[in-house]
Amino acid sequence: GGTTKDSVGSGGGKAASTATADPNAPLKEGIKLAFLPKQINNPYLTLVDKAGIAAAGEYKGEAKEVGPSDASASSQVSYINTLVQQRQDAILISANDPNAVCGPLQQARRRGIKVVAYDSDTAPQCRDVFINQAASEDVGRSQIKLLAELMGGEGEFAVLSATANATNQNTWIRHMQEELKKPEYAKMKLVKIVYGDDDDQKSFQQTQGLLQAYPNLKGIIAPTTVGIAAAARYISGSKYKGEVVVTGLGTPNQMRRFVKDGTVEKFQLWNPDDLGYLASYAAAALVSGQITGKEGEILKAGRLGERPIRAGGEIVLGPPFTFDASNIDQFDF
Amino acid sequence: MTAVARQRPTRPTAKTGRGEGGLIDLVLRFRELGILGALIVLVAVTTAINPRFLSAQGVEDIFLNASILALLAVGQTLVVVTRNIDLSVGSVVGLVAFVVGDAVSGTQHGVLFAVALGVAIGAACGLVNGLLVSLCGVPALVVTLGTLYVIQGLNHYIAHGEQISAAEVPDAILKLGNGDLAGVPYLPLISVAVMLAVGCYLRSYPSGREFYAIGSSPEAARLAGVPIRRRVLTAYLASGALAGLAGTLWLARFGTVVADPARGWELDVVAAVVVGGVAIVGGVGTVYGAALGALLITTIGSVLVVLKINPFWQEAVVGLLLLLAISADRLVALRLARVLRKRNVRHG
Amino acid sequence: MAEATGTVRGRDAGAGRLVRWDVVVTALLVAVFFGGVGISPDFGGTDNLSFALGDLGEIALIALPMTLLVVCGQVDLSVASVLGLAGALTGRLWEAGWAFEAIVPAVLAVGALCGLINGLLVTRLGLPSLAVTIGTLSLYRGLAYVVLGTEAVSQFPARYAELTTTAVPGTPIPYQIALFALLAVVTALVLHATGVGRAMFAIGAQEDAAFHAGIRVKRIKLALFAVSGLTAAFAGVVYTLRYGSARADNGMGLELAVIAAVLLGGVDFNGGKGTLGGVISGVLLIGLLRNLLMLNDVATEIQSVVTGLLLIVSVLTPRLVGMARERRARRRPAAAST
Amino acid sequence: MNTSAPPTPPRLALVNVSKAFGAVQALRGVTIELYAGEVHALAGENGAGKSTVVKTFAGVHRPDSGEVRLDGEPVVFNGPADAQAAGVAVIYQEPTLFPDLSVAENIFMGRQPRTSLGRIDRKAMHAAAADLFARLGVALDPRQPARGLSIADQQVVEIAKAISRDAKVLIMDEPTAALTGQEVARLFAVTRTLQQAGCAILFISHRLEEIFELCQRVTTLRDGTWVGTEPLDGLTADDLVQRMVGRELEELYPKQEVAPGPVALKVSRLTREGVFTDVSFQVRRGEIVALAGLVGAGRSEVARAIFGVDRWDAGEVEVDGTRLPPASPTAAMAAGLAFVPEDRRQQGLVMDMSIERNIGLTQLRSLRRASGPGPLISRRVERDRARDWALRLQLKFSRLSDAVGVLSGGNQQKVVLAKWLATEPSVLIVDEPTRGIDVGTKAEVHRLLSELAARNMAVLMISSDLPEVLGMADRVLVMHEGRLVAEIPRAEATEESVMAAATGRRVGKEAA
Ligand SMILES: Nc1ncnc2c1ncn2[C@@H]1O[C@H](COP(=O)(O)OP(=O)(O)OP(=O)(O)O)[C@@H](O)[C@H]1O
Ligand SMILES: Nc1ncnc2c1ncn2[C@@H]1O[C@H](COP(=O)(O)OP(=O)(O)OP(=O)(O)O)[C@@H](O)[C@H]1O
Ligand SMILES: [Mg+2]
Ligand SMILES: [Mg+2]
Repeated sequence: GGTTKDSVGSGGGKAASTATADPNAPLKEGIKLAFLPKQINNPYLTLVDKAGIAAAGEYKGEAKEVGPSDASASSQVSYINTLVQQRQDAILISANDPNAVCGPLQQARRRGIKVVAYDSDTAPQCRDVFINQAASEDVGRSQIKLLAELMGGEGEFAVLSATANATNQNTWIRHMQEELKKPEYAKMKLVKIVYGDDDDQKSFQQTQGLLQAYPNLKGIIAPTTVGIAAAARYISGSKYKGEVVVTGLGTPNQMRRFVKDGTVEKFQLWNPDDLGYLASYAAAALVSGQITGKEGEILKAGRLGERPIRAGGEIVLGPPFTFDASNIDQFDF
Repeated sequence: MTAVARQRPTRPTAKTGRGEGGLIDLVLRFRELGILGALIVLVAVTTAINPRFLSAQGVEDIFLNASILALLAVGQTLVVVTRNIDLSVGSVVGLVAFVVGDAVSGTQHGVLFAVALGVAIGAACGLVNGLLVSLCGVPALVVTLGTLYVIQGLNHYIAHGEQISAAEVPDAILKLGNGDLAGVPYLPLISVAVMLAVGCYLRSYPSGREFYAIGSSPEAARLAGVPIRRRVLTAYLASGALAGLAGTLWLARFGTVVADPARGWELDVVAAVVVGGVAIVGGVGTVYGAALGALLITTIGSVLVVLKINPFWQEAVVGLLLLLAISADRLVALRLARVLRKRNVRHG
Repeated sequence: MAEATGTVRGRDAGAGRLVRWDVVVTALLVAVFFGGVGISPDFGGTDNLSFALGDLGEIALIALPMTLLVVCGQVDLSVASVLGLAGALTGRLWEAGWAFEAIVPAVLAVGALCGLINGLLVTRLGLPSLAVTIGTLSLYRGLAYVVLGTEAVSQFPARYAELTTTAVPGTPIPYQIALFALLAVVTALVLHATGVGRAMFAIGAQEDAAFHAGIRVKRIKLALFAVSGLTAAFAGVVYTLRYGSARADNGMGLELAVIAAVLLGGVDFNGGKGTLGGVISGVLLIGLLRNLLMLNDVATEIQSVVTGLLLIVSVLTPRLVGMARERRARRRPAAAST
Repeated sequence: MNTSAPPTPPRLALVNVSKAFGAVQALRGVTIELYAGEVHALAGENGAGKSTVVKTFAGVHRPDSGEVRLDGEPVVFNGPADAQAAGVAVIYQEPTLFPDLSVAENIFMGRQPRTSLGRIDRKAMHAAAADLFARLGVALDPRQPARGLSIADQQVVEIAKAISRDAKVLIMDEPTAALTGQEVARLFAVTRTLQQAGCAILFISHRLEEIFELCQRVTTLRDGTWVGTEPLDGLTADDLVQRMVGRELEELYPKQEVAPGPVALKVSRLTREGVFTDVSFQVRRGEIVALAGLVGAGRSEVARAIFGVDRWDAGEVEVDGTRLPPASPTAAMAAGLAFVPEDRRQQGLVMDMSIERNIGLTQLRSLRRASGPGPLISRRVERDRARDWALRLQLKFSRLSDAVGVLSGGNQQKVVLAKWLATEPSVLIVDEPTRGIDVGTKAEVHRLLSELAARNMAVLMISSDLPEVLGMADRVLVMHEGRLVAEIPRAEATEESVMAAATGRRVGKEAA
């Protein structure tokens, strides 16, 4: 992974970085931490959180998952407030909106609660560290590379995104557009970005509409697990199968059928278990004083080994992994 | 006699004229024609701009998309006609899609099992609504908003972050959602069959007319000895059962189901019914209109994508077209009423 | 709604005299409050109450004009979309460098205009408000996306933002709730003690009769829709400041929460019946109960079930008590005669 | 015939029935027996309990004590369906139609003729409805929706519905209140046919001559108690009134002679296309002007347009010299106009609202002013004013906070009058002011109208009750098919002259 200039801003005022880290401090026992996903019934985030809760068992912490049933920032705020009242030691959040959750998170930090963002970042000044599943730039650029490879380097394509406001989606799309400026992609054209709102049915319908509106469409990138499944399902049952390339970010269980029937050749993702595991350890390390979130500190993350804290308090899990017919059966999530 | 003897001037009834009058009567009697007209205009304009819209695949897609909404609209019509409302249908669809999906995942259960299970769950939800509304006489809107929340919660509780994935759903069931009979997909076939059956029942059977009687005037219905409770209960049962069927079809069509997939659909269904000319105050409207309303709303959604309307504008345009549809319908009605009144002068 | 039947609901009124819906809800509210303090020590704390109340601000504010509308037999489902549009506009104008003091009146004017459009469609064309506002629900939310797209604007002036996140000094009452309390008193007086209030009940119960009594039915409805839009826009500004983030999807789905609160408060959706006190109890009950459940780690799905059951129970209780009493009343004279 | 009852048990009977609504004791130990082949009258003042008797027969109410007997056997009707199954057909006092359904469907709801497949045979149904209308001598289209029917036509549909049942017992609660002439005659003819066929019939009317014409025996109620049952032979109208009211009655049409003052209401060339054309007239202060005509002649429509509830297409209306804007009841009221509409259930009253609120609804502004400074209305002021008017009109009620819907029909009418008189108008338009009002109250209303006119109010009265028109009016305006065809001064107004004009044979002085 390269540098991640987008997600960092200027680094700004970091509230909690006055303390100094003691890399050798032992992990405390009985740490109370809470995972706050975008919404509780997001299957992907459920996997992440489960792994995180399991990891807490390794260092004898008490972890739980709470969260709203709708992916809105306002419901997350209510939960943050409640977690503060419950005096948790750390809050791990996948933010629905980088700024809307900021105020309450800062209040939490003022009361000594550590905040770890994972999956979807908050504004940098509102959390101690951000566990990035893959550097955003990597995701954006590698998706274009993958698509170029599958489309043979030329033709029209479209992006099927989640909600129009999703921070990570928009960042990835921006990096895709930058990557496209390179001369080797001169014959590829991004004709349209549509939003399926992470709603299976809507994504399905959007795919359908795209194919009617753009007769020459040769490819679709859906950098969201809901979107890619819906797009693949539509294509697999229509006459466009084999003509239109679908790729993006998806989970192997969802995509297995489409990889096997040839609708989708390759797609990417990272391991959600590792993401949860890493976040959980980061929270514990923060609470125990092993790290403070400053650039250059090293997080010791159990079985995942050591990860450096990059600029802006970011910890990167690793580059996205590409799934295809040859390896998909080795995964079950 | 004390009273003034009165003779009734022979009134020009709405049936007198043919020609112009005949057309007016036709439009007045079959309000569904207006929606059909709007639909035809919409499709014609879109096709003129993008001929692929009317390709076999395009038409098939629209009908497939509209089927489930139409099914729900048919059920909702039964309820709305009795001056009630069922806001819980969206959550019932979600619950059924998930629970049935869960039950058939990894098994070799057939279509019959899935449909029976789905309809049973839906009917059970409808029964609860119906009993509360008809037996206890509590306001339908409050009850069904309440059951919406309850069923939604149940659905999330059962799902608990899991999802049903298409890979595990038996092929037989997926075929129901994506297969076809002589080129016509099953889904619209099912919806049309249900619509015709319910439409015929409501129009041509005495007990069917009683649904309209109840909605038109509950007080009069009571005095006329109409079994109000039984009919209202039936309406909710039917709406629930159809929502259950729709839930099963959802599973069959999409394969992948997360918790509460049809969240927010209650408003779409009500919109379809209202656009279809079913009076929200009861007593008026047909299932054909409601189904057409569902088709219109779905078509608007597809048209916008096909016409490459900026996605940011899409939702706004959907709303605008909805308003246009109901306003136009209303303006035509007002105009016709004026024409009819003035026509009295010429005849009288 | 549009048409009253003139059905005599006299007997219901008789049965309900002692067990009124809004009284049931108020009693539940008191029970939940003291029960909550008993169960969980944090619940009654100043901080927590302040959060819980502050969280309710927008719903509470919008519930006021919504109560009046529902009493008139109307409903405005577009409020959450107007709230979103107001937020989006606030964000767009702030980004464009407008002074915040200029943004607020502009946004409020747009909100009132949105309400006016609802009102005109309802009064001029005689369309059912449920249908109209389902349409504008899409329209206004769509416009919010048109205005702000995918952006999220933040960094609003702290001076104003603080007003929405802090409490009136010395109390656990956030400023927006203090404002709500003030407006609630005014609204209650208007509804229950002025001529316009009387007119609203008449419109809701039997619009034709109200019209024949010389009441300006259309004007009142139109004004109420405009006020509803205005209030929703104001709530949109509060929402934006409170979360420090202007987004097109702000407050998605809030309309059902508002309606639930109003219905829970005992306002008859057919119009012509209800009290503002009941609605205030309803709003507080939903908010405090949710907070209590959250504090005790009750899962969201259960919270949703509880909200639903609460709605059902609150309408069922007076009804069942009434039915039981009726049955008893029928048995008594019969027994006496034998 | 003498008082001894026929030997067979009565078809349907109430024995010692009591019924209370909350604090109101509507019936106290009432016994009434309906025999086959007899038309039985039920008489009593407004609120005496007649409709309660009807509803008890119909299975709508269950007696608190006492019992209902069918052919001598006690029965319990658990709702209207039971009573219908037992062969009881009922015409309720207030028409209860399904506005969205066709007239034919209204008549045959639940008993539609069917084809062999069990489907509704619409053709047969419409034919049967047309048949019924022919029997009743009215020209209604069976296909037409019930919405928009005049009160009279609604009543006709109700009658058709009841007689189509071939019932063993027919109960009619003021079926003629909105009817006159031809329709009443036809109704009576049909009733007699049913009677001869062995039907037991209960008939209620406030028009005593109808009772004498049609019925054989009469039961009188006073305040929910049974006063007596006796044959009508040998009874005089005064006797009947004496039993109902418990006192002698004053003069029925207490017309006071007044010298007409300045013009208060001036209507010029008023036209609403398709409804009425070119209507011009004036009403002076102190005058009572009646507007007469046949059903559908457009009288109510003219009144509605003047008051502004309907829009007019041409012409103008002046009240005390001020021109009224079109279609604004509020402006009309501000100019001093008051309008008692024909349909009190839909237009006159808010049924679910309390008596006091209904009375106050027309004077919200003056109530506010009377409540002292500030925008609030004092409940005490509101209640005092309501009580004042309730007493002046001798309203029968238990609490002012009760919903008007629970009042008897006549008492509801009084509330409508109270609500408008309380506005102290200079011009009062009353549409069928005494429909469904008992003789005692009718005299009361007439005295009131007279008094108001004497106190310089201009009154425009629409009435289908010809004696009322002749007794009360200073001038009679007659409408025919949407046009004003005659203006007949009091001296020349007779049954013949008014009828002649109303049917289009112009006898009276031509209108301008
Ligand atoms: N549903 C009800 N609830 C309460 N009181 C009622 C109800 N129905 C009737 N009453 C009361 O019972 C009494 C008898 O009313 P009823 O309608 O039987 O009178 P009526 O003789 O038919 O009068 P009218 O000639 O005016 O029609 C009245 O005092 C009335 O207010
Ligand atoms: N030509 C017509 N065709 C259909 N309906 C008509 C016609 N003329 C009048 N009506 C209806 O008949 C009803 C009676 O009309 P209107 O009120 O003008 O008559 P009226 O003289 O006041 O008689 P009423 O004694 O019924 O009050 C009205 O509701 C009107 O809609
Ligand atoms: Mg009566
Ligand atoms: Mg009339």
